Amino acid sequence: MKFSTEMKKEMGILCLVTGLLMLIPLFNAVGPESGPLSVSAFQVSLWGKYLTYAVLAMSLNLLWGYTGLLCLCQSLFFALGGYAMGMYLMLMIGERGAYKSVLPDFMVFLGYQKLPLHWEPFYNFAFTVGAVLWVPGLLAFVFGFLAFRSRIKGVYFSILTQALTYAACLMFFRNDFTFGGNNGFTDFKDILGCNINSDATIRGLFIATTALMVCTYLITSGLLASKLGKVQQAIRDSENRVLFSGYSTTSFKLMIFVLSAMIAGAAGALYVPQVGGINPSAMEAAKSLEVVVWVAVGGRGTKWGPVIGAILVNFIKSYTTHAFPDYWLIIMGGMFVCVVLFMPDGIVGVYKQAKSYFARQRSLETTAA
Amino acid sequence: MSTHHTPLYRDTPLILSVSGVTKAFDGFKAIDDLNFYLEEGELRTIIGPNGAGKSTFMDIITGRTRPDVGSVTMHEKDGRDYNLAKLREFEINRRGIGRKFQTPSIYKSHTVYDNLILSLNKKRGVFATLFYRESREDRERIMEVLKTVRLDTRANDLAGMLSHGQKQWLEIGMLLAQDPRLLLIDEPAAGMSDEETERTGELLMSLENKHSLIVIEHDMEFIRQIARKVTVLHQGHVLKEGSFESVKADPEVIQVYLGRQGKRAENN
Amino acid sequence: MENSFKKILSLVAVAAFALSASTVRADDCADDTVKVGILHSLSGTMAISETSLRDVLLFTFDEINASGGVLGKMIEPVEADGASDWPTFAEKAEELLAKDEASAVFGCWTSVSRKFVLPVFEKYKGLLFYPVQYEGEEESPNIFYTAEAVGQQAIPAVDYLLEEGYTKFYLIGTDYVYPQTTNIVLFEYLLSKGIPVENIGGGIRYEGDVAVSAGNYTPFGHTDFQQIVAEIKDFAASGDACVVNTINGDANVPFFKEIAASGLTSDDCPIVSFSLSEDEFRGLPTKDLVGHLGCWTYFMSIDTPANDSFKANFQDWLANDAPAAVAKEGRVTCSPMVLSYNGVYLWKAAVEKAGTFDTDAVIAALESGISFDGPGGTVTTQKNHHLTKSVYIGETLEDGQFEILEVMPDVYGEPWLKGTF
Amino acid sequence: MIPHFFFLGCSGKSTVKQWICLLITAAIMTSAASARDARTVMAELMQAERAEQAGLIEELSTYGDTIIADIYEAWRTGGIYLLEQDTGSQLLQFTDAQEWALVHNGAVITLSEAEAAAAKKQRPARALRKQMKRIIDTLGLKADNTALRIDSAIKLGRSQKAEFIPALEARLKVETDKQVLSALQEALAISRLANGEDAQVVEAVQTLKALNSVAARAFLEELMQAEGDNEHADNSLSDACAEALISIERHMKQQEFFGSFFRGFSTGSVLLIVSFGLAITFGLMGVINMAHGEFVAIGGYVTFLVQNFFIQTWGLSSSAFGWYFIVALPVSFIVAAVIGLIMEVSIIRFLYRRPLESLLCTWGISMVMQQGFRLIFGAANVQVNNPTWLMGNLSFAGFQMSYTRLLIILIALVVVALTWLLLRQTNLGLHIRAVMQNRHMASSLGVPVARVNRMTFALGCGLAALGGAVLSQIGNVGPSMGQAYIVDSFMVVVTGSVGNLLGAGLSAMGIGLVDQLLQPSLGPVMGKITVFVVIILFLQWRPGGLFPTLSRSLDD
Repeated sequence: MKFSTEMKKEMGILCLVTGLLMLIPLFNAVGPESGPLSVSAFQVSLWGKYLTYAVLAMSLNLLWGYTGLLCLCQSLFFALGGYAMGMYLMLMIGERGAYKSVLPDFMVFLGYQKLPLHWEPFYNFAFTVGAVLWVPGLLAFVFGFLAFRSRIKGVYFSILTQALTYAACLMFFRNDFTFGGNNGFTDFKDILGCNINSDATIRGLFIATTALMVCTYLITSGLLASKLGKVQQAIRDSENRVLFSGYSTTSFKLMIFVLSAMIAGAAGALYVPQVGGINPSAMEAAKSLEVVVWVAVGGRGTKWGPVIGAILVNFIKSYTTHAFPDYWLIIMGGMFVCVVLFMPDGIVGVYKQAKSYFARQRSLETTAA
Repeated sequence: MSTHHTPLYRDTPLILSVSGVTKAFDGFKAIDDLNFYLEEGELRTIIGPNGAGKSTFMDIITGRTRPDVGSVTMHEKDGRDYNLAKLREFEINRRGIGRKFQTPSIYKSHTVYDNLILSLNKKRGVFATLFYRESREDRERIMEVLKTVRLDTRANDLAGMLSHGQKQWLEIGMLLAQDPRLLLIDEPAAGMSDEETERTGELLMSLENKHSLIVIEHDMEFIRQIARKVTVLHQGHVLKEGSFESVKADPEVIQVYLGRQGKRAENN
Repeated sequence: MENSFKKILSLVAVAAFALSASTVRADDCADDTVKVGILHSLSGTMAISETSLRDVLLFTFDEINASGGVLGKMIEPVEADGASDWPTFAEKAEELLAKDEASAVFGCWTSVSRKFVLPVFEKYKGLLFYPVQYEGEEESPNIFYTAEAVGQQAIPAVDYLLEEGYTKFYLIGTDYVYPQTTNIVLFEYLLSKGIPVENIGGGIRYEGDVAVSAGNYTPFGHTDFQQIVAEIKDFAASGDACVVNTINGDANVPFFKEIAASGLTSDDCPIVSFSLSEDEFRGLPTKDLVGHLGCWTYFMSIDTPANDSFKANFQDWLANDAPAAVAKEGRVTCSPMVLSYNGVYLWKAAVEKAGTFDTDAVIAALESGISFDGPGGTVTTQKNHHLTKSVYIGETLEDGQFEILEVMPDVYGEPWLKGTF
Repeated sequence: MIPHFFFLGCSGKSTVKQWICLLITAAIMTSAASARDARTVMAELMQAERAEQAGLIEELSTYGDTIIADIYEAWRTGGIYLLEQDTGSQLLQFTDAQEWALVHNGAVITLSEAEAAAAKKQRPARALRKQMKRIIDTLGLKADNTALRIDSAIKLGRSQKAEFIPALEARLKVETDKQVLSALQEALAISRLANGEDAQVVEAVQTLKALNSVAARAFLEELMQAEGDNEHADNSLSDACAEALISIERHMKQQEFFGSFFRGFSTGSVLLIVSFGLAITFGLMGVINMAHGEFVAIGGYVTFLVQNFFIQTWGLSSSAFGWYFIVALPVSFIVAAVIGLIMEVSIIRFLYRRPLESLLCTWGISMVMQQGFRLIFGAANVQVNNPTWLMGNLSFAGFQMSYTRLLIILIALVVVALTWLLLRQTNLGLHIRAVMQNRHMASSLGVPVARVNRMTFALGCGLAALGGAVLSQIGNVGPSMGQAYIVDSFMVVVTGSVGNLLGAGLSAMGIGLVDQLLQPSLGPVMGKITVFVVIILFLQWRPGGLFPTLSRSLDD
């Protein structure tokens, strides 16, 4: 059937993208020192950061694009994953902190005598990786169960998730919440015994992020190809119809919500070592909205749209904050307005738009002729 | 489940008993001490002026609203009874009650074919759905339904591209694909051309005896075409029940309808 | 299919464009210039405070260039917007060091932004000058703290209040590290000066027997101070009370408006603020603030020739040479601005002493003790990367200036104060 | 000035004795200086060395002349100048009438321009000011303004100086105003705690208990401590103190509770005013307006510009200045409405069928506007002064309500009432409601949909700016001032049910009340977190907000 050919094409694209991305660490490792083909460690970690954003956008797309749930707590899940990884990284600093204590600096500073109990397991990397997934997942499960069960929908769901994010953000800002307050976690030294600042580690993290992106892509397209994916999109179009067709939409939404939270958490966990720190502003309400903007710019409900949107927006932001520090907000803002006015389906939709435009032109010509 | 509301004259097997149901919204009684019984394989038409509580009645059967008082019982063929007032929408649907809404409610970004796949009477849990593989049987069943609703040529089109009437049919098709015991159909002829309306009538009549049906309708021509037994709802309770002709001649019913229509004519 | 093929093409195009654009290095430094980074927030919540520091830095570089540059090279400032976003700060710091190879970077305001860039500066062996009063408890080999440490601001201010006969202290701040640390240090200090615990208002939190937090804290950008002001009013009802205010930035406006509306005056209960300088007064109703206190290592009202010429030159630069994006009207000078200015001159002196732009040599020169006669008096670098400088205590006037009440010359900058009293 | 030996006799432990010594001192001073008048002493004080000042202050305290307050006020706010000439120096006061008057006798003189330029501004030292304040306070007892009299009485009492007791007693006899009377009683009682006979002290404690004096707490505690340390004394006094303290604390708790209610309403009103515009653009029209915060900021900036216009035209201290705020309200509404109109015509009208994209678009607009503010007005906050008539507060049943807050509550009520009238009683309102319910139906019934959309959006933007104008009185005016409220605003609109203005109003009040009632026990941070948790739980209970709209359509 035609599915297989389309599948092949898709896999081809995926391989090509992965291959292109792999060039970045490759050139960094063996490429020239200077010239257009040289890639510095800075660029590797920068692109690594973009990719974690891309994964975050994909996780939102799973919810918003395909299930129609505009979730404004994606940044919270991202940050929770980041915090879990951050806890491990903080413990790995050991006695190299400013106070030469086994406790993280901020704890010494706040007068802690010993490590709080919930920090202990984070000495273990495997536990950390687990926590990166289950902490956001559990939160999504509990919160989603309550919200979906009471039929909270549409904008009410969005605002509810925003309230959750805001409350969590305020909580993490508190100094006595044992997560470092406003200063958060910074100044990491090692990850799995490797110096976090060495080029090899940076390359490794980049490759891990690419792998996560590929995984997320495969999960997304796997879901979409299954009947579950169809149910998912059916929920977006007409949730009640799905309900009256005998599907428990609560379970479906819950499953997607938890999955999306776990993906966001994993992205956050890879983000933190590449950026070098995390603080509660990573879960501010505005950050979640930014993710929504990336998805919308790239193209909601398309497989590559969120990736393109996240990378493009962040790349332009990186570029303009340096090149036009006083005017970059105007440039970006103007860009968003233009996208909405002239590319209603996002960047990915431009091709379709162009095609239909030319088709119209052609049909006009033929009728004229 | 309790059966004490079941009437004593149960000679033909009943499929649905609604007894003593009341539902109020902010003090306004949309349904007021309603009693209603439906036989297996019956096609029942419900009429009534606006605000008579027709849609709320369907909401109560399908679990969209919960009654304040009273019971809604579904009788299985094996003699077991289920209190629908305790079940959630999708559970009620799984017991074999399908509902078509007033405005066509379909998945517009799926193809017509996929719309039906989603409606098939299969296991509908999360993981069953995730690992579902389409069988030949399923495909045949879908093609059969598509033929019944005359959409077989449009199987691969997006449902959003269909005309209004076709959407109504697709939704009926989706109901049929579920193979329900009881179908609730809310104004199927709304927005259809005369020809389409007539075909819809034929379709519904062909379902009689295989399924039980409750149809809400306003279009008197259409009702004349399909009606066997008609229930007239007024202010949340049953005003009259009987054949179309007897109901039509009933002075009370005329009063309820004409009283209103007369007023509306004046306003226009 | 065709569709997806085009998609990939566009993706590749975008990626290629992006990669090449980010890979292309800025033109290598011309021989006669030296690149210096400016890393402040020009957008987002911190732009309110940080933009002025960017402005004064641009002015300083122009001033130095006009007088012949550093070691014969002209300074070429490279600006980056941290956008009040800490990962962005880290990214921009790395960009300034890795891509632009800036010889020194001047920037950061919040502690968290400094914490985020610190590993970057240590990794690239860069040099950051940090100009804003902070909580201490840090001493990075790659950062010079021209800022006021707690001992150069909070302690002198409290000393002054004690001398004035105030016996009750209400501590209030925004919930983050600087206020928390300052207040806990002040708490220890006040106890050591014989102030009883019940005379320290705002609440004290104990972890076992150890006080870990003193004072009342609000979230960032808090807008509603009704409850807190009511509490302060009760606290001050029996007289001889004062307020030590470490509320950050913006939130001071609603705080002081609430104080003014409640009828509490500076004669009843003076408020000493550590985050309000002349620059912040531009956005505050200063007539409500008359008589409240401030403590900094520079005031615009300092009457010395050095300060007069600094102010005049700055205004002159604003009028004639400033870029379009710099606000020109109603500009004032304040301590963080002057500490930024001092930082640049200290760096210049160190470079000249070392005879090279090499960071290690410059740091060594700075550690050896370099003095600069700045607008706020002489500042001298210390081995611990802080500055010895004069501390001024002043009282707010209705025109948004400070009247200097007391000067404490040559106070040593000590970052590690916690637990020393 | 005070002969040192007077103090030698006062080294006894009893504080009462000390006060007697002081009284004697004061009496001697009075008789010695009777020939002088207040103006002369003030003039001397201004030029005195630090060591001499204390004596002069003591002397001043014996005069009851209100001229002291006038001159002192001028001195404090920079209206006193020193003119040094060869013939000797002169102290001059630059009066409100723009004339030069000699301080020591009040004679008006004319100065040449050169002389005026040479005159140097004088300001009192801080330590002096604290002492002067006390003197001014006694003068305040005779002021016409009751608030001043209360203020003065309390300050005199708090100083616990025996020399003020006669003044307070004298005033008590002639005072008619109830509030001032109780303030005088309170002041006397506090003074007597330190200066009275034992019986008087007990009586004072009783009085303070009956008055529920908050100011007396510390003095009572002090007294209790002193009594506790004194082993010979019986416990009756300290018991009385303890009882009084308990009573006062209880009273304070009650006050606190009522105060929280008032503060809750005022917080709620702020939320309401700020979010009402959003309730229209987002609630009624469905435009997810992320630029709402920037329209709030427009209101703030317009208020700033109007204020500057008033200052430039009439001056900061003129009576006309007080009116700027009243003028700023409609002006900010109109300016923002016009900008909103332009935005609607150029961008928003393309988005009605794509509500989610309105989020992205308005997000972009908000970024542009924010940076626009920075480029136009500078990144720093701008200064907006409250008009003088808004300063101060109203005492009601023991707790105080500031005029600003009362005005905000009033404006909130007016805004709600006007919007209600507009929507319910006018033709435009009818059209707005029709369009918001069903765009197509309204259009086919001949409602000019495009125009109604424009007007509605402009109305929403105008209301947002009105919120900004109000915020300028209690908060900062800067490029990101609206950002602080945007999350709260959406929360308010959604909790009150999208599209329901009454719901928005009630939810704003509810959120304000919950916030303020929780704050005293939980603190501001945990209080705010709890508010969010309450909202989450509330929406669990009512998934469609306060007043969910019932709809027949299956998918909405």
